[in-house]
Amino acid sequence: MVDLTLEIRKTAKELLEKGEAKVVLGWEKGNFPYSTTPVFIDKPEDTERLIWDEYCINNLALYMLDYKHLDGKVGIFVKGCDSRGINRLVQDKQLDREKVILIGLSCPGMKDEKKAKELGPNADIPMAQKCQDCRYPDPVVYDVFLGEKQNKKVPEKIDTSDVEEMETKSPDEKYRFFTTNYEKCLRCYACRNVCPACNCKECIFDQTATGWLAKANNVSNNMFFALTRAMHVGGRCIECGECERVCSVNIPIMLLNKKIIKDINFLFGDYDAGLETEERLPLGGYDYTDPEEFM
Amino acid sequence: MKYAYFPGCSLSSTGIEYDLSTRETARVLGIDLWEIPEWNCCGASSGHLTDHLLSLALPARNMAIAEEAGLDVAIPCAACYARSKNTELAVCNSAEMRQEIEEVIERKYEGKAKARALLDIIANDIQAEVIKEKVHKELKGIKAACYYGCLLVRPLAVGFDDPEDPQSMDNLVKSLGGETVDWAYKTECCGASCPTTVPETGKKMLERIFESAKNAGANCLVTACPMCLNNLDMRQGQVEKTYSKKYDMPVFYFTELTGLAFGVEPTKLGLNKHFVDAMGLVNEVLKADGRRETA
Amino acid sequence: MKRVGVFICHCGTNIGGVVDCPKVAEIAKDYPGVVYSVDNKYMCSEPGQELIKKAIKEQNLDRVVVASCSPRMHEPTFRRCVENAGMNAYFMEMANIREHCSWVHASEKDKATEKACDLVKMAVAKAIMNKPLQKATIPVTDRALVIGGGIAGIQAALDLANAGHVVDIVEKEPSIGGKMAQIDKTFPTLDCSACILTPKMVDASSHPNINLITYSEVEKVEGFVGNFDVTIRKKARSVDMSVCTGCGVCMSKCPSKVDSEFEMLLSKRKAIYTPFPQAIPNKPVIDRDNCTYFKTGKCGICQKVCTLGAIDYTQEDEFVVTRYGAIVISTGFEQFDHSVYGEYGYGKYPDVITGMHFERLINASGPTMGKIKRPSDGKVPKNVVFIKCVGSRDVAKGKSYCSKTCCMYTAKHATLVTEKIEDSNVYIFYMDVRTGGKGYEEFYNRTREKYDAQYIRGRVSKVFKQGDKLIVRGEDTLLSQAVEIEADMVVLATAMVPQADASKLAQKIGIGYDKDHFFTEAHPKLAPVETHTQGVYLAGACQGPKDIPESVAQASAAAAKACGLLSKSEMLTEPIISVVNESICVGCGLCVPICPYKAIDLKTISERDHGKTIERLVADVNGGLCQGCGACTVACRSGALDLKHFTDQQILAEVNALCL
Amino acid sequence: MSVNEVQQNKEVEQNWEPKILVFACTWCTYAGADLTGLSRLQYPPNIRILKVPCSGRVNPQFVIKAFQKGVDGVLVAGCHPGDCHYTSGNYFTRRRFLLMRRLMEYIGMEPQRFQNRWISAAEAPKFQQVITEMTEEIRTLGPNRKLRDDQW
Repeated sequence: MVDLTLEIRKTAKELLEKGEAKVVLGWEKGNFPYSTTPVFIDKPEDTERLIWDEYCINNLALYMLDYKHLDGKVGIFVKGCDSRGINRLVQDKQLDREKVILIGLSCPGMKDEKKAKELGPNADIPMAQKCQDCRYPDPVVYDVFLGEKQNKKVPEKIDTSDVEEMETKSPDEKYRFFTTNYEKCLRCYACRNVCPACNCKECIFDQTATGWLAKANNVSNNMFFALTRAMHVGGRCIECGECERVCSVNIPIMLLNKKIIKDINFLFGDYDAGLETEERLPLGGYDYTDPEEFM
Repeated sequence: MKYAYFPGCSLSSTGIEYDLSTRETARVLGIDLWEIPEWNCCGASSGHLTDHLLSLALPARNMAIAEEAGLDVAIPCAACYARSKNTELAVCNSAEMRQEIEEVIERKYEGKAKARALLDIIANDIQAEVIKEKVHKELKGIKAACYYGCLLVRPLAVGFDDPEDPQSMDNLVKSLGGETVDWAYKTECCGASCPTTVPETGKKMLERIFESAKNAGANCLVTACPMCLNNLDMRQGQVEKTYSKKYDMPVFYFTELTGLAFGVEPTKLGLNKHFVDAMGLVNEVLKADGRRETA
Repeated sequence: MKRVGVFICHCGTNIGGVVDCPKVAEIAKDYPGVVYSVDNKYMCSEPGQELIKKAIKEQNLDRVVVASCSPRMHEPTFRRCVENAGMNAYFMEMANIREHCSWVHASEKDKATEKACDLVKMAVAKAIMNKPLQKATIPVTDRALVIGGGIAGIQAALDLANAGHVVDIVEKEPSIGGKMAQIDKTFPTLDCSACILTPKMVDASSHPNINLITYSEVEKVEGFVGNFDVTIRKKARSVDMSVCTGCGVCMSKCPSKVDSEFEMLLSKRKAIYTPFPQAIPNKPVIDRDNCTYFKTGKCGICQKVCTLGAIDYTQEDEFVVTRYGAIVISTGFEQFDHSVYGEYGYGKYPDVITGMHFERLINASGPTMGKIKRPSDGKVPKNVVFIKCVGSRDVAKGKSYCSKTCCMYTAKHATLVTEKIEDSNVYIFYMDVRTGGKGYEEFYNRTREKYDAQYIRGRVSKVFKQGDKLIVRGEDTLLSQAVEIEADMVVLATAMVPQADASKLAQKIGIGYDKDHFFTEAHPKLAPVETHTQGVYLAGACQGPKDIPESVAQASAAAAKACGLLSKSEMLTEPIISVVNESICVGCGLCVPICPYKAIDLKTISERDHGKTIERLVADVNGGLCQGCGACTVACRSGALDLKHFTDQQILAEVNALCL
Repeated sequence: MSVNEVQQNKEVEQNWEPKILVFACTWCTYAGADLTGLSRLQYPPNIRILKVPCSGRVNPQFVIKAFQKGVDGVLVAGCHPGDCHYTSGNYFTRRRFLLMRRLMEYIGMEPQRFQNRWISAAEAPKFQQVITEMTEEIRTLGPNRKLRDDQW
């Protein structure tokens, strides 16, 4: 893995010193060798804390929501998936493209931190599943680019083998699989809080007076939460897999999101979220020639 | 091209010439006819007058044997074709009827083996060029009134040609070099059993057919149904006596004409077995300058 | 908690015969919020409504639930009723326990009663969540559009124009007049069709308030009642209407001849033509498909001979967008394509023709100058056979309905044949003779007795040629014997069907149509000329088979309805529209492209946020444009957009009530 | 909260009757249901019709909420594409519910329990047929336990 840490620090320092950016957003080492945490640097001397290693897996895009009304620019380091997250926020009018300086980094694929925790520091840690399937290692949008682009040979279509495998199961088996998983859900909403597609001002799950989602933490309401969020991010999910990564009870959330992506591709034509910011979202429009199954 | 062959009772008795000419025509055209072993009577009109299930089960057994051999069934006689087609449609359209029938005939019949009228196969499946190319002796002098009768093209689900103005037999005769006339009684009933049971009505119906064919300038009638041929051929003399008219119109099976045109020896086709002497017209055709001598 | 009054209607025995209304009223008492529950024989009657008003006052009710028939029928009635008692009209909710319950579960009384209770429970739950709504006002443009320039369109336009409103008539053909212009005489008075039509056409063309837009079609219709923005495609006529005086020199000189559609292809017209002599506007049109100039680039004679230089080959289709307050649709009918009836030999035998062909043959300005001649050899026919119900009343191959007018115009044809051809014989095969208008039965009797037309009750099985005669074989069911007639000419009375593109036009305007593509009226008995789309009215055969008197009556009715709308410069609109909760809206803008009426756009608002004044985008719904479909509310993930009277919470309340 | 009993008890409780919620758009399906009544075409009394202005108003979340509340089947019915009174409402319905049906089937909900059909105001016989068929299908499936919120 090319060591760009020095370059990152230099670039961040320049931005802050020249005052081009009020704050720079990157990664710094966490308490364990396999963990990194996002860091907000607003003083040039603190740029030393920035690092670039195989564990910079966090998607930084969503933190931009906190800076919506900052009068000044924000520098942010973006991998492939992060850049798609930025496009999503711009498309949803939650981020003004001019107020952010994107520093692109080609991503070699990050390690699986959970496996690292299990196998201990010196074992051979496998790459995270989502990075193995990654189709956009190079950022799709950036202002500055550090290092070279890999132009790696990437799979043409999203891998939905796990979804297809699940589809073959009987209704009761599928139901048991999802309810046993979502029975564990604590409704901590970490998955929602990290997701670049979930950028509402006040999420319906927080508006308890509406009667949509009851407070009770049982399977039925957890499933309501899971299915509703899956439909809400339908056509918006950039397959960054952060929801699954941050889930404290390891629920395979991407199985739901990938199912919807697979169906959107099948029903309305291939669509990758976050590649541009002008086109209409799949669920934001319709086509006369959509498949007809309700006659 | 291989078909299961269902001759039916008429073709083994009064309509023997239809069977002879069919086998000869098939031989020339390279159609392999595999006679259904121990085929049973299709029940014809007496079948469906007594009991609906009986009328469906009788042909079903023949169709089941054909289906086991994986063959569609070529059926010369219009009545047998109509009964078999009804069975096939009944089986395809309703699962309970199929189950009832299978119980009676103690065999499986899913409706995959299709009932095909022999005229449909020869006139429509086989291209006109193939027929023309096989013609050894053009039917010069034949001015045929093609008579389809009431069963072959009706009802719409069973018929394979336009119920009001069928053309398949006309086209076939034309490709054999003969001429056909446009007349109004193509699909009017020949009286079926009336000429025997209610002679004054039956004879009136026959007289109208002969009259119309005569007016249209035809010198012979061509049909694809043994019952029609019987009435038109056997009773022509009685009708002439009753209405003191002179028609002297030979009645052929269309397979006799194909056989003749393909150069098969007339007696092998049974052309000498007609009540109204057909040999006169046949010899006229043979004498006329044929197109080319082939083996 | 809101005080809810429940009123269960027996509707005579319609509901009471199946649903145990007193029991439902009893059970409804312990639904949450219900303080008063009673059943009554006829809720919608005067005493019934008095009962509601009295209860509102005495029990000081906040909400009213009426369990009776379909809200599509009496919602306005009960809304007015509660309004008169001082309650907001939208606090009234209905439960449909007739069409959706008693009428469809007649044999399962207790299950129907149980279902009625559930439906009442749902209505109560929703009523409790209902909010007070006031109708808003929107502007009404004082201009009407009439689509279709037949007798119905002309009559509607004249009535509207005489009431002082500006009217545009859009007509697909080069001239107005429609089917009536092709007809010779009209029943039952046998007065000449053109004589009663052309004066009206002239009135329409000379009326200051009426603009004729002929040889044009409606391309697109946007907007809504009072504000229809209609795009009209004015097809290129290749003739400058302002210059042309209609002298007709170009028509006489034009070399290429074409079968005239107006004359039912029985005679020819030129490539540059007016459909018929009395055409209005009496200015020709170039049929570009058959004009040699447009096909090969040669010719151009019409341009040379035109002294005024009115011919302009370079004309293009022109699109005009105008705003209208009301639309009257009078697109009329077409003849049923009866080629499915091979047995009648139509198309094979030239002497088998339809009623409209016959009209052109007997018409003085027709191809045979009014003499009835056989299209095949021009001879005058002696035996003429008429076959009725060709396509009508035939579920198997044709239309299931009766076309209403054929009995009368066939009787008229029979009379005219007997009048025009001495010692001619007329045979009419019929199933029934339907003479439902004024003077119709007497006309039919005269045809039979004075003009001794032979009415044979039975169907025709086959028509075939023998020599130069046509043998018509049928059955006389009264004598129960087969019948054979040697005819010289056979006339088929074909069914009336709507225009081929009727369903497309309906979709453009947003109105319903039935399985035969006739436009659907708001209510078959109580609102025959209105449609479910406010501001769109129907007149004439486009709504269903009818004859001239009925079409004219409907035209005036539609005009009256439109006048009612156009007489006011403003009108009240349904307050069921979307509304944005700006505190929740994040301004993502996904709802904007959803709205078919473009009623939503984003606006910037400024607000205090942590001590700073910031500006941000929020969605903004234009109440005038929004028609209340609610598609945007589902697209809004955070639920900032909600549809009044069908809010998320109201619907959720109904769902919850159904199951607890 | 222990894992609540998810295995469906196949033997049907004796007096269980399927309860089906139908979202019907006012202009077409609701009017079609009215016409079914007008023509006295009988059908099983298991459905409860909830009127919405347009099928485009039906939020997939209502469907999940209905199953939570113990409904045995949900039908979302509206105008045929092209006939919508609001021109495009049902096109959105089609997109949303093409996805939603597959998602519900994916998490184990039997497809017959959640159906979508276009039924116009003139198609009374079709309304009767769809309701009768759906009721029978759900009767054979038995009561719905899935997604059910057993708190109440």
